[in-house]
Amino acid sequence: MSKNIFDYIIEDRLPFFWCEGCGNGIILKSIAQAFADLDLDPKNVVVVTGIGCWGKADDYLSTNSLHVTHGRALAAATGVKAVNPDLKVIALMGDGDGVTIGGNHFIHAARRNMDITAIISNNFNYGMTGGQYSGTTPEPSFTSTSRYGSVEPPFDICALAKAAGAPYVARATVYHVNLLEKYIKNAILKKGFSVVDVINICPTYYGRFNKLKSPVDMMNWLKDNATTKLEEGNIYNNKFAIGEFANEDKLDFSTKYARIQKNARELSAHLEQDLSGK
Amino acid sequence: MFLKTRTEIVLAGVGGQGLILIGKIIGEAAALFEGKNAVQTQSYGVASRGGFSKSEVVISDEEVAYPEVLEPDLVLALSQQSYDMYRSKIGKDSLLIFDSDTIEQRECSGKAIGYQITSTAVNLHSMKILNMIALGILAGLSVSRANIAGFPSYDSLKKSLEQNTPAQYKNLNLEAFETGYKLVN
Amino acid sequence: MTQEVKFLQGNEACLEGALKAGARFYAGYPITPSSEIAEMASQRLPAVGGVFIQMEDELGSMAALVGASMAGAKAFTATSGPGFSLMQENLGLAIMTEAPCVVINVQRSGPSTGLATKPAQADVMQARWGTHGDHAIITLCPTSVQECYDLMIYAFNFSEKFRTPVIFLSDEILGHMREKVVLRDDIPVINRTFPQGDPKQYRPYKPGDNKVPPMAYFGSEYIFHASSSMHDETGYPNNTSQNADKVIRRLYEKIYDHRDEISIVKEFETKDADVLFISFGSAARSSREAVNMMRKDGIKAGLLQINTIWPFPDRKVQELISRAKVVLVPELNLGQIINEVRKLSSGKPVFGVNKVDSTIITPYEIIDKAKEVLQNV
Amino acid sequence: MKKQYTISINEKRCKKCGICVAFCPKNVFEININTVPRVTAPDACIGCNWCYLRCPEIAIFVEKREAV
Repeated sequence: MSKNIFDYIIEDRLPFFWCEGCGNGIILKSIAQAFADLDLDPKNVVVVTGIGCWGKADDYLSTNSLHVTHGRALAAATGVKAVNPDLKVIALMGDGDGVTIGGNHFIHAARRNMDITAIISNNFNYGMTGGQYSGTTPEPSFTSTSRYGSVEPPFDICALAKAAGAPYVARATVYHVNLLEKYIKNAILKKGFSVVDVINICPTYYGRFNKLKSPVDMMNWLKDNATTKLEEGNIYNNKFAIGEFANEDKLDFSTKYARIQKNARELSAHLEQDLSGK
Repeated sequence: MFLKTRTEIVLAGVGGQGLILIGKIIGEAAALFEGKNAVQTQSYGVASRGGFSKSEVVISDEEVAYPEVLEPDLVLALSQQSYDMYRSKIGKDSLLIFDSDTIEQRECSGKAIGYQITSTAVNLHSMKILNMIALGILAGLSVSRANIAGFPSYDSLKKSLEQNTPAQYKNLNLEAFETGYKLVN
Repeated sequence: MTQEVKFLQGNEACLEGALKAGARFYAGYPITPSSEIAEMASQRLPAVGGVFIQMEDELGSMAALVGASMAGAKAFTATSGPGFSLMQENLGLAIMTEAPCVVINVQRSGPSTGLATKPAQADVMQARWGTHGDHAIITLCPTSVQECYDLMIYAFNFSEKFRTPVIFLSDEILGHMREKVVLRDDIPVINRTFPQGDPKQYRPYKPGDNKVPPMAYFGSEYIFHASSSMHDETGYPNNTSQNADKVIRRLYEKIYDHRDEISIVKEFETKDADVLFISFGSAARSSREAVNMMRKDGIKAGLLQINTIWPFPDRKVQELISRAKVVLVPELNLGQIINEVRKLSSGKPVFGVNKVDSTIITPYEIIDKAKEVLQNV
Repeated sequence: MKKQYTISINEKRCKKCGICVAFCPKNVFEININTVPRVTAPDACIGCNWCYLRCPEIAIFVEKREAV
């Protein structure tokens, strides 16, 4: 029997607590659709979330979940995955969670190539605390802590992930839902660290501060500024390139570590003792 | 006030000389092969090589509660700095052993004996075995001196040394130990 | 079965104890004077099917422990002062999600980077109150290499039984000191209780016996949610004040209701002691030597050695204080445990023997202070 | 024969954001300020499913039905 989104989303817990027009619901639905299409068994799925609006996503899911502290979702997910590599581990983080307070864990999870899928709801600000600027806020946008316009250049999450070694990196928006579903599916299927940077809308704060008053205005903003011509998409100019930026095969941490486990007794015997007796 | 039931050994010098390893060998020899209680402690700075380094061993038939040396019975000094640190702490029953190749200022409050530890090590192999030469000297001294009677025997030390040496260095270390031992006896 | 006897460092004995207790996951970040534990864990864990991972920092290490614990592993880490400070955030996560794990803090001199290779015992209150919010915590403190091994098994046992992080407060002296240790196998190993019944009805935070909820692991038939935020028995958020009250009290009571079981103390010559020392860790070693010396000198001295610092052994301390003439608390700080003792002293004077010059307290220093105090009684 | 679709809206979940209305290529919906959208031109629906896909509340569903 084929599965549908409500095999993963608990319908009784709806409506979502997110603001009207917030794209988080679209992302969560796309994730559930990907789970259904891949016929994942909920007991083998662990969704790890951090703090922020998107960190509440696990409240609606019937899979296993671990809701942790701000910025630490990938670190906790690393512990889960390292102990049981058979689990599908999905980290849901916002732009604040994933690449600002949690930026160090993000680059190291990518470098280490943990087999985890990171789905980042990137709405360019801290929605839950009232719309302050984050590490991805485009310059010079207005937020509740950059009332004269942000002077800090933003991270390009995809460029960051790719440079740090992630074998799968893609970007979609909550407007381009078919692409979004496809990339999430590809990311889950990829053995290794996979990142989907989802450009999301926050009409309540980011939109309101930046003359994009309604959810529809913001959706149009995504539509108008997204480009599939990767060379034109420059996040620093409010243009978002959407597409797959990395898709390669690399051995992940757990596969490599399993080899060490297999040979450790033998290897251990050959380790040279330290003569200094430290 | 304090009845001496402990044999207290200080091995002092420079980080990288392998003093902690010989401290471990002495302690392990006493604890595992002579049925005694032994505690080995160490003190070192943030640099792995070159800075002041010290290893202490306390051996007793009774329980060793306080783990560090209170009144040293035997001090090995392999640098001028460590010699200076202990020269005034050598009582009438204690003994200071030093490397006469490298230590020039030799005033001491008690009995101090110098051996050519560096040149012996270099002649035999290299500075790498400095610690093993020194260990051999200490083993040799303990045979003839009652005040360090608690020091482990030659046989126990040899067993402990073998157990704490990787196979490829075993023969070299044993030779160095033997050479040091013979410098005394 | 013959038990192995070895001559090991305290740090090495901690690792042996952890392995004996069934530890299979280590996440950590190197820091002096704890690094030997990480080094040996990296060598030993994969050989028993476990995983060692060197994380990017201590924040991540502690978070990884919680993830690993939820995935079913007995997990531990080792650190020292600055790293312990970073771990406080996710130590709270472990308390809230009730993730069993063990955190070894080989204490060094602070504040901040301080003296990296020198001992101190100044993280006692940080162990108790370092993470924010009202909570209970179990903290064990060894005084010998043998206790590093034995108490490490107890640390894992308590963490598994009560679903809580346990802090293992060692110090630089113990960590690097070598002594004979018997790798005993007569301490029973306790494992977390797995849930029973219909997985569909599973409520991951419904307390069982002892106010402790049985614990599934990710990947089992018992699907569950664990949350850093306030949650009810289902594991899903519940922000009502009734629920918050219930949860916070239960997290506290599941430990404090069992304090007699958790409490480990050792007494030396306390029966007729006029001079009572109350001490822990390496300072307890000095205190014991002081007791030996004073007894030989005809002074009735005794020592209460505290191995379980938190919960503090209130009743035992009260009982012994009531019989003594003077009470002294030697510790390598300017007065942390002494404040707990003073709360229980019913007005009897309690004196500190404090040292912060980054060297161990000597028995002479303790004896001098005791004699000075005795003159004024 | 032209395919026909039934569009259902879960009014309890709908937060009236207007996205379904704005991006429907066939103007199937109508909305007044702060009301749940009404399906005013069901026969115009081509079953593209964009209203479902872009609805942040999983509050709108499109089902194919046989023409009568």
